Amino acid sequence: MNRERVVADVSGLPTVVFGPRNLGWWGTTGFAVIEGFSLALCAVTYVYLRKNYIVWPPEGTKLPSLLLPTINMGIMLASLPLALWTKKRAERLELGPVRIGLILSSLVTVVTFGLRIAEFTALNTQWNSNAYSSIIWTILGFHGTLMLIDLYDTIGLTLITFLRMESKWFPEAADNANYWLFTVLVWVPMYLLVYFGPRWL
Amino acid sequence: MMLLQAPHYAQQSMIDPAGTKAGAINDFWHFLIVTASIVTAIVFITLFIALAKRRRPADPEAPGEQRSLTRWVTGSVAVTLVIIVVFLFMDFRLGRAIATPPQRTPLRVNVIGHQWWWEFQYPDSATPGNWISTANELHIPVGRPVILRMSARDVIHSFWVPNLSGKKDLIPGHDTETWIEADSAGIYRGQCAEFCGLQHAKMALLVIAEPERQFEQWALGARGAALAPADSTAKAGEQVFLTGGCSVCHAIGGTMAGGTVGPNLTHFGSRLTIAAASLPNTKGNLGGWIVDPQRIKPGSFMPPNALEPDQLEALLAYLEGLK
Amino acid sequence: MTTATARVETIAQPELDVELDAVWRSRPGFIGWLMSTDHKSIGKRYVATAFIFFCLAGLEAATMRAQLSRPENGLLGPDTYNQVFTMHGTTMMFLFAVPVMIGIGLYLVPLMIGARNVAFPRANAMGYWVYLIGGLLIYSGFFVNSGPDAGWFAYVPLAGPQFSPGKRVDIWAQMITFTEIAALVASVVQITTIFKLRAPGMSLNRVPILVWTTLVVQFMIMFAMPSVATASLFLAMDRLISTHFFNPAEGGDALLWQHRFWFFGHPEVYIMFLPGPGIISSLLPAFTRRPVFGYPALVLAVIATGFIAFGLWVHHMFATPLPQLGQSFFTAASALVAIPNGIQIFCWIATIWSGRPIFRTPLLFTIGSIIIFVIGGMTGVMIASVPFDSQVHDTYFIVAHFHYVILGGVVFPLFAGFYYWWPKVTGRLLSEAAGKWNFWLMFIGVNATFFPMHQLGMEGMPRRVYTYLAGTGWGDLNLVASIGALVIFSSVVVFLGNVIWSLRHGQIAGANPWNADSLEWATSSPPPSYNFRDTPVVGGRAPVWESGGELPVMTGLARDRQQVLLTTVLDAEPDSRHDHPGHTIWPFILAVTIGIFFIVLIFTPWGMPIGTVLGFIAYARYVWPKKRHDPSIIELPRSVPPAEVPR
Amino acid sequence: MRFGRISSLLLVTALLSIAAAGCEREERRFREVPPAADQSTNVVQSDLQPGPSIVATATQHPYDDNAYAIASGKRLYVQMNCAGCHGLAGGGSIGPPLLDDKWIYGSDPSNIFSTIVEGRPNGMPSWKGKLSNDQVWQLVAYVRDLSGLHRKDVRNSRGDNMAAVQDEQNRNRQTPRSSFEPPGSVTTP
Repeated sequence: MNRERVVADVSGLPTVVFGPRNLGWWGTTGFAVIEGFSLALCAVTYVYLRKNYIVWPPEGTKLPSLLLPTINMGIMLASLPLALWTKKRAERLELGPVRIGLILSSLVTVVTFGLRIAEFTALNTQWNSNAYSSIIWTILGFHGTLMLIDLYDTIGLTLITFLRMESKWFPEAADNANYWLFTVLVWVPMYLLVYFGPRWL
Repeated sequence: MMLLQAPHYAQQSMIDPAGTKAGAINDFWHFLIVTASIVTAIVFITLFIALAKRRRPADPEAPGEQRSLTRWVTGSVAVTLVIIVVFLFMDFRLGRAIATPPQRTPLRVNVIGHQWWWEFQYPDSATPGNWISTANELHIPVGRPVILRMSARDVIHSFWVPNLSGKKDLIPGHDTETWIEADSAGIYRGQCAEFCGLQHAKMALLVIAEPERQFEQWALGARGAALAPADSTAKAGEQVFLTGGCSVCHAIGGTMAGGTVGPNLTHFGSRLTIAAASLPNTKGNLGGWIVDPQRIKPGSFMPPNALEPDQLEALLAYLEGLK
Repeated sequence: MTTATARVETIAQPELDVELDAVWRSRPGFIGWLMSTDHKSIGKRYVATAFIFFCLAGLEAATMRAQLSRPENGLLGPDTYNQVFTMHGTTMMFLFAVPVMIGIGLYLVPLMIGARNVAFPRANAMGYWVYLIGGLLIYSGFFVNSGPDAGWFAYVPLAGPQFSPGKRVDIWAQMITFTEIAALVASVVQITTIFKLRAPGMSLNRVPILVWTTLVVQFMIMFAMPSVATASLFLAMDRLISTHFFNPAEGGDALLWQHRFWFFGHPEVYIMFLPGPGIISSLLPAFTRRPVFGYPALVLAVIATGFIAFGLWVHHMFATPLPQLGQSFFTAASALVAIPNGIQIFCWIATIWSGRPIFRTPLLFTIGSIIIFVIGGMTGVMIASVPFDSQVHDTYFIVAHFHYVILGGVVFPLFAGFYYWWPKVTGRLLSEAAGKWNFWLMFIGVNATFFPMHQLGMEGMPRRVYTYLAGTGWGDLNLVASIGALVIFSSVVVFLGNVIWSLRHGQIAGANPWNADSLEWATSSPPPSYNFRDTPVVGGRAPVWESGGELPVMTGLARDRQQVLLTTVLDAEPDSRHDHPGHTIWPFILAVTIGIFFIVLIFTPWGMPIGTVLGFIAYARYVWPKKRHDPSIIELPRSVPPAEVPR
Repeated sequence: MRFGRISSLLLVTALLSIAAAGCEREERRFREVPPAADQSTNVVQSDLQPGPSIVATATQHPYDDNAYAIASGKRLYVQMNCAGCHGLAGGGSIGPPLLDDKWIYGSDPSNIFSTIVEGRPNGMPSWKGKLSNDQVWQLVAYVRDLSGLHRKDVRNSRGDNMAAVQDEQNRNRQTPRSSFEPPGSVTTP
């Protein structure tokens, strides 16, 4: 079929769009759905394993400490306005504020990721002690991996805004903020499960 | 080969039921196969007519044609739905009917799955120390429900005697329960139905259903200690058993042999089969099994035993005498 | 945006073709082959690789049939047999059925929706390499006697650390996680492609049914695969670092594995199977000369199947201790899935009924598919019944059932699709005569192999046994089944011969040899590297038939870089333009580093830091921009609202 | 060019040795008693005089590289109640621990073999005639695994038991040492 009939010209369409209009948003959201669902399945596993015990946490296992994890949760929640601000600035194509936002986000992520590594000691148990310990280590580690990926992405994006900036990176900055929102918000129920599950369930 | 000749009871089939549960399921199967055959036939005939008809096709987009096709498809879906609902109704009724045993004094047996043999224990509430412990052959009375309390020592197994009932898994960490009942006396073969490792294929069992009196007789004998060796050959065989490797894994009631790794052999001579219902219990088979079990069940935990011919002869005489 | 009315008809524009080809073409040479991000190359690779795995799994099946052809056969010992049957199941499920459908989707979906490429071409390429490395990993394990031997379902505790010593199951578990990554990447790629890259005018109610099934399948992958990926992660951790997920002595649970595995495993059946009906619905119009009957019903049936598929998993566990109420729910769901499947079959029959069938090989395979699938569907409803399933569960009856379903729902449609789209892919037709031989041998072979297995199951033959006693009376039917397997084997040989013959001597196909209706037939065969010279515009469900030989198009995408047109999700109105990064080696290298991560982890925890560092380095190069396209970019105007498009 | 050829040769050799290691590791031997066994059965040491071990013939037994045999040894270790004296994880109780680097009669496979077959004073019974040579060799392999003498990829992971019984796989390697101390000092670690 060689005959074509031209009905329109698309060369006037924009190349920089945000949210669901942008391909990157779909990629970020897709992986967030997958990761969020995997975490949800870990939570289901936690509840499933709970029913194998009468005492929870299992006898001889100390309760997890609350101080460090709560501080970390607090920092994460407190950083949400920063992410939203960066996102809004990115949508307005304002390079300076976006750079500042990304640098601050990188710092926050470095701090929370460092605290996350320290958080393993707050669990007060070894992963190979029993099924309870195994699942809380896994939940913490899994989410820690998401944080590491976000950390890596944020730092990389910060460098790109200084070294190879193009307007197509504004949507990426907005998506990066979205991913941090996801990372923090998905941790809220997990935080409750890991640290208050042993107390309440 | 002599060794591989199987007895007549090597067959097992769900469409030749001999138990309450298997019978009910078999009746349901008749309903299923008849319905499915009719539905399949109608679908195939319609398909073939559609393919074979030579008339010029009507205009597919014509409203009349569309309407008649829509009506046809909707009707077919509605009929399918009706069939499914009837199916579900019958299934749930059957499920409820066979979920619990009839209200008669049941016999209770513990079933323990091992890689790759079955252990059966008959608890005795009157004298707790007086349990029957046997292997691979489950004796039950005809016409009396038997509740099986099942557990697994190592991996998951599944208890299945097709002529009597469907299967139930034995899962480490989860004790399960099922029940069986035999309508008529006979020997019914069953087999592990959950993949359990190297010798999953040869993890069979026999259910021996006997009239109540015969069963009581068997139970009386099975509760007792082993028969003392009858002659000097058998006596020598007992010595081979006790001083050699056998007693490390196997127990014989009334002797020093108390191993719990392998099957209890107290009344071994009265068993019909050896090696988890893989071979008839003949002297030749038994000798072959003791000397080189890995040829018959590669991977089983029974080690080869390099016995002198006279030792083996004595051991066989002893074991066959343990009626 | 300007509405062009000037040119009603464009003549061929060779200079445009050359320009576009220079931008989109994969580079020559081996490195260029590794670098390609063209969805057509990736799709072809997926299909070819999956087909090789299909042949390997088929050889494994033939070995098993040889072993089982008579009682007490000594060809394979239990150890080898267990590896072979595990590899057969694992290969067919993880390395053949899902990837082959992913591959077909990746090749066809952009063509069917009039796009230049998929949404994330680099991620897409990486997905393929991850899949390939996973397959190579498990097969190299198999060839050095480290093939998994705990079954493709790997039930714990048998697959756990105590009862499966060595590295066999570790390799299996890592391969599972691995290929799941590939599938998940493909799902994100495909969902985005289908939602954002459709040709203008291809609103959701005009999308070809194969694209619909692909979309539903990718959503199912998104929710099913995390279950098995985390479960296999748990298993690997149990085995490697002594966690206790499945250790009953420390509060772990053997049933946890079964729930997690079947929560994936049952949707997996539909993930494999749904593209099959999609293929049939897509090719039926070409062979009945009418649009497929009941488009809305078919689409709704596909979506309904996708949902119900997640409510069936417990019917694999009817022999485990479960509450009766739960069993009843899963029975009802399992039986009711017959409804959407019935709708599809009735719609196809209605299509054939009111059309004029043209008996070419694709149609033959379609008919074979319907016949075989109906039989499999009947037994499927039967085993939804808990009491009946308690008898036939884990017997050859089930083996017969799911082979009927999978051969009827996956393999036959696949062959139909293969004969149908082969001319599009290669530009040459396959031989009709050989195709008919291929069909009849396969049809007879499949029925001879698998029909007797129903009877074997009823007579009490369990699955996964390496041998059986002579006295069981199973010998004769097993022999018939083994002879049937030989017939299937000869059928595949005929097929391979046909493919090789066609590459050299096949009749030249032309753009649209079947006179079919969907958009992939609007471009040349094989399609150019850029798929379509200009973006096609769609006005109905059968764009080629409706265009009357004069395809409406939109112009204006950049010619000097890989630019694609994004449209809105529901109505596919042109919305924005997006630049693709072009061909690059880094997806391949990233996949290799992920491979190092997982493979080294089997042997030492050092795999974690080594793989992470290498992966991050590769990922940095993967995303790092090469150069600025337009340095003045920072003062770019605000994004503009979606343009109005004439409809 | 030459470099390329050498490196590809090295690569092939490396791959082949990995493959060989894989094959050996995964072998499930059911019937044959491995060749070294017959020789080693002859390493008979007197019951009466345990003394220093003979390390002259350092026989690397094939089962040392075989994960399945090591796992079988672990099963036998529990079934034969070795754990009764030596502890479930080999930590020792009535009998000497098997985890540490103190080897009264030597850590060589043949030494351990004869220790099991012949028995030793102060409580170790003789298993002669009770276990087949194959089974003893499996036990030997497991006992050596307990002290971490195998390469990592053949070692046992955890069993389905209480976590207190530590898995062999993630335990540190012990250096074997032939002890010349008199047997009496063993009971007081």
